[in-house]
Amino acid sequence: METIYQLIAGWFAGKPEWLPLAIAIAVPILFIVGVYPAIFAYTTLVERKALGRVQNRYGPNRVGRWGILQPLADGLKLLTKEDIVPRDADKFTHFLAPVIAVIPSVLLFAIVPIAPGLVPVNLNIGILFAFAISTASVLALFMGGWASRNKFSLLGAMRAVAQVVSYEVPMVLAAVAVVMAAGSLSTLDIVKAQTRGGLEIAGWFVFQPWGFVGFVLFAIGAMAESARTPFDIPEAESEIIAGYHTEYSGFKFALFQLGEYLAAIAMAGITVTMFLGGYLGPGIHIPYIGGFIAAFWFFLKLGCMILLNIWIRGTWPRVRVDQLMGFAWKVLLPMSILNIAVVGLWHFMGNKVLAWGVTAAILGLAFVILAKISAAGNIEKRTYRYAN
Amino acid sequence: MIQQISPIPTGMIETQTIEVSIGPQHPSTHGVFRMDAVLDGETVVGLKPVMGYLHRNHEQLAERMTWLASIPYTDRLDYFNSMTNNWALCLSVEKLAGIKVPERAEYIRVIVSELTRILNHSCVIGFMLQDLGAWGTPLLYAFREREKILDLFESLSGARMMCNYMRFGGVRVDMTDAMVAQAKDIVAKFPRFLDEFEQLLSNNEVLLARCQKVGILPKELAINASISGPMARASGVDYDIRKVDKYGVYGRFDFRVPLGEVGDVYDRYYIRVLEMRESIKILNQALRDLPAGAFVAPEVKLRNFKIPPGDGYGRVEAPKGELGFYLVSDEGGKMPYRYHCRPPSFINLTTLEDMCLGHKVADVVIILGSVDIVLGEVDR
Amino acid sequence: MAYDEGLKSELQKSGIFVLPFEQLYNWGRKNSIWPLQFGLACCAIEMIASAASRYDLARFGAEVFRATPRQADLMIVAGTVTKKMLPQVVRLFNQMPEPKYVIAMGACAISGGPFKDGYNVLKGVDRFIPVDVHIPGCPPRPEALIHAIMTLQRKIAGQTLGQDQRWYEKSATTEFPIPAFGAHDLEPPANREVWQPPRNYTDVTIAEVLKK
Amino acid sequence: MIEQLRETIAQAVPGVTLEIIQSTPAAQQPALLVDRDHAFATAKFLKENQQLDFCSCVTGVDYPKLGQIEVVYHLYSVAKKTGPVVLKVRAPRELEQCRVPSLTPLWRGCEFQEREAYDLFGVKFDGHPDLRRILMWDEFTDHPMRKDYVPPKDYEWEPTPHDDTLTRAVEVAGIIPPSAREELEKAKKK
Repeated sequence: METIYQLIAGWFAGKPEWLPLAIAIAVPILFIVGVYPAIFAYTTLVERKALGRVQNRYGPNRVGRWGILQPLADGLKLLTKEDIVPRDADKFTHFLAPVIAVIPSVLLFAIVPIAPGLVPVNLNIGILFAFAISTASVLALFMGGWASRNKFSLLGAMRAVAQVVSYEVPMVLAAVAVVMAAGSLSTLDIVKAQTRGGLEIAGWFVFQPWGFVGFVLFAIGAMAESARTPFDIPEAESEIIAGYHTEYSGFKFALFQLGEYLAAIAMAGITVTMFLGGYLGPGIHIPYIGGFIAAFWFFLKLGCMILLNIWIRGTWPRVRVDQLMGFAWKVLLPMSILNIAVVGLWHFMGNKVLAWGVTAAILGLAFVILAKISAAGNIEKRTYRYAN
Repeated sequence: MIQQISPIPTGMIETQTIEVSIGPQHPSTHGVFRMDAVLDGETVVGLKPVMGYLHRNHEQLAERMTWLASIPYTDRLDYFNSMTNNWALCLSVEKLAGIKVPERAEYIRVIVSELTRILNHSCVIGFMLQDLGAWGTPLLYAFREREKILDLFESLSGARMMCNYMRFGGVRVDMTDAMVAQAKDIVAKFPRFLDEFEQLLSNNEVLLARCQKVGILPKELAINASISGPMARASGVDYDIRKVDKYGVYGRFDFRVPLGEVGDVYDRYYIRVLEMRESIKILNQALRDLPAGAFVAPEVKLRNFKIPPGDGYGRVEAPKGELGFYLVSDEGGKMPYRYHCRPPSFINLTTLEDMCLGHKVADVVIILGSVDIVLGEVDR
Repeated sequence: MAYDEGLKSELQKSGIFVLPFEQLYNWGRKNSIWPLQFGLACCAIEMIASAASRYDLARFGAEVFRATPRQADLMIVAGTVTKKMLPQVVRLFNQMPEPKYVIAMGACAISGGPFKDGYNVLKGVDRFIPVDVHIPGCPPRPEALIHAIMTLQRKIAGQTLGQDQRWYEKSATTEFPIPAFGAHDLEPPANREVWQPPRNYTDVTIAEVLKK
Repeated sequence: MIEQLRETIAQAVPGVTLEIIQSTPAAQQPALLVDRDHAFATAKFLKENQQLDFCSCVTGVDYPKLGQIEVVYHLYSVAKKTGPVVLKVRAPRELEQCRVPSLTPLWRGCEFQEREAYDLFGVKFDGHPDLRRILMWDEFTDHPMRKDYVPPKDYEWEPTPHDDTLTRAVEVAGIIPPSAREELEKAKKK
């Protein structure tokens, strides 16, 4: 916002003072409202096609070339569907829930930088803002599930609350490690802190032992937070029909989907920002076109994260409620706390090569121990005998 | 003092159970099956199976038509495995009428039945993983393999699913050399698919954590509740009708019967994988030894077919368990006086409640998936 | 809803594409038919097979099998409808949002099929709910189901806004009466508003045919 | 073989009436007909002393000519891998008296099958833990597998292009739609 303001303030020298400000505010808003929903629409298409490829089939390809108009057709149809509100539902809450589901997801994009200096709002508490906002989405899930007066919806709502609240903790702690290393809560500063090395790659936090652990923790947390497979238990289709949005039809259902996907995309964006160097990449310092190259790198990384999401969805079974909670509290939480301590160690060790080895050893050992403890009671190797 | 501040007595928090009707339209009830579940939070504290939503009066219809006319109806019992269903009825009728089946027909029957078993088991595993939430990938892989087997069935009988292939005293049409080559090709390629399938799934942590020690069925209960098929063998019951009765020519083949130890969902999953490998062994032997000769007993007159008065029970090892037919013939002998089908998946549901109690809702669907029911057979 | 075809092609030549709202609406509906994940019997397996790799229903944008009727457009009645199941089928149909379509897949759904003589088998689902496309076969091959979906798409493309559509008549209710379980049969045994027996249906008996 | 078994049971269960019913000549599955009062004791003896631990198949058969309904149990032994031993129990056809002892306490596998026999034949099993209808709905009052059951008249015969084939089928194979059966008989009488 500031960058745009500075850029265009000069052009409007003689005009009223509010005009450049208004434009500077309007452009990011239009960008967020225009570009990210388009990404959502095509994510659904890419997801359907990618799942198709995983399953040896084509996926949508009849509407336009390569099925490129499929999301439009879906959107049009969902817009014109009848809107059903169950007779016993709490009508106001039922109406409000999908709206609330979308708002936090959209707000999340406000702090995701896409090019040097180009972030919709450069908040100096950016990361804090993101977590504060993203937790609000659970409210929508619960409202939707509660207002529907459906037992499956209610079960889904309960699961959603339990899951999102639990995964918030390791996720925030994983982010704390990054904040400690970068020394700032601002997303732009976090990206800047990863600037090192020739091709702008070596400094990414994901290449540090603690950063890698943080990345994995954060990615898992983000997946759970946005209820994606294998953590899609709030809407587990094979168990509780469609979970909290069982009773939603037409555009309200589309809004729920929009909120879910936007949250997943925004979380992917934040993951990219915090661990994968944001917009950093070769060639971002070239004059004039550097900004575009940076945006390209950012969206490329974002796309990779989304594809990773889809890939996992196509291949992994779903975990169970108690296992999900156990995993959050027994594995992720200790790991994330240890990770914070390790970042401190990293910070105070002068020799970075030695520090690399030591921290990697500590984290690896901790992971092995935790995996043993958490899995020992359950998983066993079996051999089978044959009848004589 | 410690006594007073120790955990809140359960009476203080008032909890309520909720009653949820899972089905008849539910993605993981494999058709129109219903479970009336009582839930305490996520935990199942009561569960009653309710069936009959696909009760198509197969038995009564069969009592109104000739013996032969019932064969196409048996296809629609367990609509995955029309071949073994046909065989069960033909075997029972042959037992009652004392018909001897030619060698070649017996071998062809073994070949198509074992192919059916492979088809059924791979699809069942696919469905089970679908219930686990694997978004269709294993299921669609299984269906890809199924199509290859169905191609063979189609060239053999003219229909994909409802083959209507067997006749009293043999099979309807002969298996040509080209079809034998096709079957050999399927059998040769199948182990690779199975390896791929296992690589993807058998050691997946989520699958192991979800399936192990869930829905345990003890051996004694399994026998007492008349559980049969892979489900009983997963509980360690050494009972395979192919070995016990040695019907057809099963006595000549070298194959083993895998047995589970624990009797949980994972065992039921893995026993099926192992059984598929044994089926491939049987198929290899049967295709190698397939003799020449008649494919149907020439002395059997299918037109105006009659059975002397009396009753009898015949059974085969269908992929889902013991499939039997209890037939009563009366004075005329042209039509069955009483025609009863002993469906394995119906009886395997007896212990569903015992297996599900105390588990979570998410486990109920995979336990049901591991029982392997087909509603056409449960309700007939 | 008349529009000038000549004017439309005239404008198209100069690079302006005009589309009646009706066509856009129908285009959206027909290309995004989400079926209800609802299998009754044997035909359901072929329904799954048609979504699997060899036949791939997804090409038509119709692979999104929704488990909840609220989000589905199309009900594929795949298999025998028994009298015990029928109230649930009608209820599910009522729960779907308009516009909604029904495909009766297989002989059983059309007429009772081979099980027509049975005491618990409904002789055709069109006795209770309106059916858009019938597919014969026992079971129909997956190609037949794909053809039915294409037929449905053609049917949707030919519909006009505001006329003859159930969901545009404000007075008409879209709730179909759910039959009750009776002591011997369903009550009533058919929904006469949806289904009328064909002419001479009841007064011709098999005895008369035999006399000929 | 079956004679031997009959002797053993007769010694172990005093007062039991046992009758041997032959199957078809080829099937070689003779059955033991037990009187209702001693059926449970006999079954218990068979389970405990003969190791018949697997009750495979339970079903009813309606004999309007005898005025009786028969319940047939097929017992196998998993431990000894032998069988089947066929146990038959008969009860009068009248709904009030149509009662036999339930064997569910011995073999749980009978649970659903006895419910099915109750649903379709109207046999009441004394001692069954949960005797409800299983296949038909609860409000249903008939027992459709009985030979004298009349199905509801919702089968409306449609004229079809292949009426000739149908006519031939009726004449040759005797396959008649149930609702048309009465009409056909009337027509024949005329």
